[in-house]
Amino acid sequence: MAPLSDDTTIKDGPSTDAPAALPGDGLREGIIDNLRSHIGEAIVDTKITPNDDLWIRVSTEAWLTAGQALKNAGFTYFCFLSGLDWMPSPYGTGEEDPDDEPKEPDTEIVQGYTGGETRFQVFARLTDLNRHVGVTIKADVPDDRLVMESWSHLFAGANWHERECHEMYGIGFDNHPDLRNMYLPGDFEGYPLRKDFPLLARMVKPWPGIVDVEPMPAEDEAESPVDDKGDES
Amino acid sequence: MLAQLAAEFPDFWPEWSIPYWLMSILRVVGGLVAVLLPAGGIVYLFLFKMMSFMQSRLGPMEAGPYGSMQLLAEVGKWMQKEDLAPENADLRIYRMAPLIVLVSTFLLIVVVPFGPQAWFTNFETGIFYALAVGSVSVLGILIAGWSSANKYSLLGGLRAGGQLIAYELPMVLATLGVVIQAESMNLNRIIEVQNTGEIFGIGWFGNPFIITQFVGFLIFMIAVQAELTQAPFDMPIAESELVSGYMTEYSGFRFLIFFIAEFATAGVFSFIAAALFLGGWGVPFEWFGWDNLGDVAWWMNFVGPVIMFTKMFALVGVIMWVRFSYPRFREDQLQTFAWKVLIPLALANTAVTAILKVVL
Amino acid sequence: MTLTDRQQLSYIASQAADARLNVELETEGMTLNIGPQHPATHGTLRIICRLDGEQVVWAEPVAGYMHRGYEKLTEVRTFPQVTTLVNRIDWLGSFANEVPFILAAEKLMEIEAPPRAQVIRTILFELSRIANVSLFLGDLGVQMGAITPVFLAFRDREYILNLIEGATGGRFHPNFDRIGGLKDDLPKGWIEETRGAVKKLEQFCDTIDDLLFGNEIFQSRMRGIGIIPADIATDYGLSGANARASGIDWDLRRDQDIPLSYDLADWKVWTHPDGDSWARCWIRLQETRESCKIVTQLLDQIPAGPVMTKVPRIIKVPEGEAWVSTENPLGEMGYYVVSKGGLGPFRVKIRSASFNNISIVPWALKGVYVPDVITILASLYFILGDIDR
Amino acid sequence: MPKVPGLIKGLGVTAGILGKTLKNGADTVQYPHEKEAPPIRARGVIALHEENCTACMLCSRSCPDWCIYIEGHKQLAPARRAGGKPRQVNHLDRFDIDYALCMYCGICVEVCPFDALFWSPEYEYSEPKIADLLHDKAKLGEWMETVPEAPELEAGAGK
Repeated sequence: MAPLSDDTTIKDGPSTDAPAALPGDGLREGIIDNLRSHIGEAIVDTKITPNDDLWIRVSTEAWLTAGQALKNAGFTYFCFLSGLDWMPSPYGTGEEDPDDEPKEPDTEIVQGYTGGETRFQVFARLTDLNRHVGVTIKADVPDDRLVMESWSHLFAGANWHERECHEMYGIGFDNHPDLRNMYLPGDFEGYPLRKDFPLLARMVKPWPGIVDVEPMPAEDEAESPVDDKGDES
Repeated sequence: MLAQLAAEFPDFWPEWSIPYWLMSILRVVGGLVAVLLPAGGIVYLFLFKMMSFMQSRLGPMEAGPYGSMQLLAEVGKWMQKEDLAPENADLRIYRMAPLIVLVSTFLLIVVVPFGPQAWFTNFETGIFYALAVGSVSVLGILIAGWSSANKYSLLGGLRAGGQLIAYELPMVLATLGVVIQAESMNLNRIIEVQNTGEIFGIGWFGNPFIITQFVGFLIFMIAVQAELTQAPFDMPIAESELVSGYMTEYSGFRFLIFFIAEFATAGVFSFIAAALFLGGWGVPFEWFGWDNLGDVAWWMNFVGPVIMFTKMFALVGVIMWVRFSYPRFREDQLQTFAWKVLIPLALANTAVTAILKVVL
Repeated sequence: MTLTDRQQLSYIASQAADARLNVELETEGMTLNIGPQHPATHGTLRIICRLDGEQVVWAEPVAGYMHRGYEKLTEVRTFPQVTTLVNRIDWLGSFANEVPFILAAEKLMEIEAPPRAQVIRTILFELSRIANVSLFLGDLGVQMGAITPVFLAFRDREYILNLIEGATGGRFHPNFDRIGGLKDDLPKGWIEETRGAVKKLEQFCDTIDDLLFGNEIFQSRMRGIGIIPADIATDYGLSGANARASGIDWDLRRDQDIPLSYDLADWKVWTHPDGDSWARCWIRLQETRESCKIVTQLLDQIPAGPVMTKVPRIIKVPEGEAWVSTENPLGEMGYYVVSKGGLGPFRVKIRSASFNNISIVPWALKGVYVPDVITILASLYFILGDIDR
Repeated sequence: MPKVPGLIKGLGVTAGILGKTLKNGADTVQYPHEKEAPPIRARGVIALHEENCTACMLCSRSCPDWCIYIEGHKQLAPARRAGGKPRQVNHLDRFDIDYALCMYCGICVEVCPFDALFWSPEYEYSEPKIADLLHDKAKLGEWMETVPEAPELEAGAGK
C-alpha cells in the first residue's frame, strides 16, 4: 500500500496573515432566522452581544431538533455540552467569620443570558468551521423530570459530555447509549456540581482567615484589627 | 630472563599438560568470565555510557570512578529485593524460566574458540550446535510468559516465540554461506580458513567472510538483533505497550538473571559473529608465516581472547547503537520482514555462494 | 466525502471486528486492561481493550482517576485565584490555560489588556506551546521504543522552561496572567535569551525530523494507522492538530477575533489530508516550527508601554456570560464563565481539548493491533489533567 | 543529491550527539556537586520579613488553599517620637505556611500591603515527612537572606 500522500513534507499548507472574514452580527441574525424557519416557535429567546457571540434558548422539547437543524445549517463542529444550576449556593465560599452575623442566604434563582424558567439548564456550543461562527444553545430542564433528549446520536462527541453532565448534575438523557459515571465511583451519592452539594474541603477545616489577633488585655475592643503601622512616614 | 623464558616456553608447550581437574576448573572459570565479563562490560560501556552520551548526559557517575561500579551496586540492589511471584503463577516453572534463559547462554559459549587451543570444547559441528542451543532461550521466555499468569507477559512470550523462531531461519541460512565457503562446521576451522584464505590472490588480509559474505553478515546481524530482542525488534519486551512483556512479573534476583542473560547473550552472539565473519581470534597467518592451525604460536592463546573481546565489543556497539536510535517495528511487520525479505535473501545468498563455490 | 483506499480498509477492519463480536465465537476473546498504571497512558488513563489475538475488537477509555473537580472549586474562589487552578489543567503548557480564562473575564469586564501585554501574552502562549509539543515529539519515540528523542526533548524543553521561569517565576505554573494585563514586565535580557532558545528549538525540530520522522520504521508504524476522516473528527469535536491532520482548516489563532497578537506575525496553518497517526504527529512538528517563527517575529514587535490597565484592587466581574476559547497546544481550550457580579465566578465550564480528543478512542481503536493502540493514543496526544480537569 | 535513507540519518544523529558529548561534555548538570542558579524571579519559597507584618490577615484570606495560619496579639510599642504616647501594635505570634498545601501561586506575596512577604529562589527545603513542611515564622525569616533584588526590566517597560 502506498502512503496516502507520497510527499512527507507537504509544503503548501494554506497561509493567512489575517483572520479570514470574521462573522458579523448580520450573520448571527441570519443564523437565528434560518433556525427559526426550521423549528419555528421553539426558539424561546436569543441574545447577541455585538460583534462577539450568539445565544439561543430553545424549548425543552425542541432540544434535539434544534441541534439537528443547526448541524444541517453548517454547525458541524461539536464543542461541548454541559449543565447549569442557577440556584445560588447555600454554603457560600466557606470564608465567613463565624463571629459575624450570618447572612440570609440568597435563594432567588436568576437565570443568565436568554433567561429561563427552571433551576437547571443544559447548554451546548456548536461551531461552523466554514463561517467561523459559534453559537451557544440553551434549553430548560423541567424541574419535575430532569431528562433531556440525547444528542449522542447527532454528535458522537456528545456522548461523553452527556455522561459528565448526568453525573455532575443528575440530568438524564433519553436514548443515550451508556449513561454511566465517568469520574465518580458507581455508587456515589449526590451530584457534585449542583449548588447544594457541599464542597467538603471547605467544610472540614476552619477558615484560617478568621481574625485571630488577641486584643490588649483590659482594653476596649472597638479598634480595628489592622494596625496603622504601615503608613509610617 | 623473561626473554629467555619466553624463548624456551614454546619448546615445552606441547608437553605442558594440565591435570583434568585443573582443566575443568579452568574451563568453568573461563566460561563464567566469558559470559559475565561481556555482560558487565556491555552494560557499563553501552547501556550506561554510550546511551547516555548519545542522549547528551553522563550516565551513572556516583558509584566508583565514572560510575564504573554502578552495575555492582545494581546487582546488590536486586539481590536484596523480595522474590515476588504472582498469586496465580505456576511457581515451579515460573522460578525456573530465568535459569533456562541463562543456561542457554552458557551452553552457547561452549563452542566459541578464543585461541588455537583456548576452547571449551572443539565440536566438529560447532556452528550447528550453537544454532541449536541458541533456541533454548525461547523455551525459557515462553515459560516465563506463560507461567507469569499475566496477560502482558503472555502476549510478550507469544511474540517472543514467534519472533525468535522466525529469525532462527535467516540466521541458519546466513551461516550456511559461511559453512559452504569454509567447508566445515567447526568454528576453529572456519577461523583458520578465514585467516589463511585469500581474495583474488591477495592473501595479505586473509579472507574474513564479512567481505565475501557481506549479505550473509548483514542478515546474520539483523537476525541476531531480533534474537536478542533489541530495538527495532524488541516487541516481546516493548516496555511502552507490554510493560516489559515476559519480564513484567519478575523482580529482584530473577530479573537480574534475565538482565544478565540479555546482555551476555548479546556478547556470545557477537563472539559467534566475530568467529564466523570477522576472522575470530586470529590474525592473518601470513603475517607470522604460519601455514595452518598447528603452526600458530602459543601466545595466540592469550592474544586471541583479547582480539575476540575487541571484535565482540565492536559488534555489540553496533547492535546497541541501532537499539538506541530506532523505534520498533510492529509484530506483523517483523514477521513480514523475516519471511518475505530476509529468508528469500538468505536463500539466494546461499545459492549464489554454492554456485560460485562449485564454479571457482 | 470520498474515502481513500486506506480509510476504506480501516473501516472494513473495524466492521469485521464488530461482526466478529456479534457472531458466536469459537474462541474466547481476552480483555486487556491498558492502564491505569501503564507506560503508554501518560498518567492514569485506563483503556479496556477486548482483544481477538492481538486485534482490538472493542476498546473503551476510562478517565477520572485524576479528577480534581476544578469546576466545583472555581465556585468558591475569586477570579484571581482561579488562575492558579487552571494552570494545572494542561500542566505542560500551563500559561496557555490561563489566557482564555483571563480573556473571558476581561470580556465580561469590557476591558482589554494594553498592546504590550498582548504581545507578551502571545509570546508566552507560543512558548508554552513549544514546551508542550516538544515533549510530545520526544515522547512519541518512547511510545515506539526509541529512547533517545525523549532525552533530547527534555533537554531542549528546559531552555523554554527557563525562559518561562525567568519571566514569570514559575516553571510549570506561571500564574502570570492578570485580568487587565500581566503581573509584571519582562526582566532585562529576556528577549535576547529567547532568541537563542528559539533557535535551539528549531534545531531540535530538525533533529527530531532526522532521527524520528525520517526513519522508515517510524513511517511504517504511523502511515495509514488510525485514520480519522474529517466528518468523524468534527462530530467528536476534535480540535487542534488532530483536526487539522484530518484536513480541517481550522485554527482559532487565525479564525477568530481575539485580543492576542497573532496578526502581527507571518505564519502558516498546516493541514494534512491523510488523517492518520503520521499526519497528526507531522502537523505538530510543523506547528512547533511555526511557533518558533511567531515568537521570533513578535520579539521584534513588542511595543513600549505598560503591561497592566487600570483595574480595581478588588476585582468584581459584572453580571453576564462569556465564552472564550483559544488554540491551546492540545486543541481548543475554552472557558464558559458565568458571573453574578461577585468576587468569584458563578459557574465555569472548562472545555478542555483532550476530553473531546480522547472520546474518539473507542471509534479509532476498533480493528487495530495492540502496538497500534499505543501509537494512536500517542498521536492523539492527551494530557490526563486536560481530560479529567 | 540522492536522499539519505532515514535509517542511516538516524544513526548519524545519535553518533553526532555522542561525539558532541565526548568533546564538549554533557548538557546535564551533576546536581549535588554543581548547581544551576534559578532565575531571580523564581518562585522557590516564601520568606517572611517579620518586622513588617502586622497580622492583618490579608494573605491568609486571599490564599486559595488556606495554607497560611496567623495568630497575633496586641501590645504596646514605644512611641515613635519622643514624648509621644505608646502605640498599640499587632504582635505576630504565629505565622505558618503549610508548604504541603501551598500551590506557589504568589497571591499572598502580591496582596501583602506592608512588604512582609517575598519570594526567594531557594528550593532545597524538602522534608522526609509531609507534616514537617509546615514552616514557622523563624524558618520563613531565615529565607529572607536569600531574597534577591527585583530584576531590571526590559526596555520599553512603561508605568
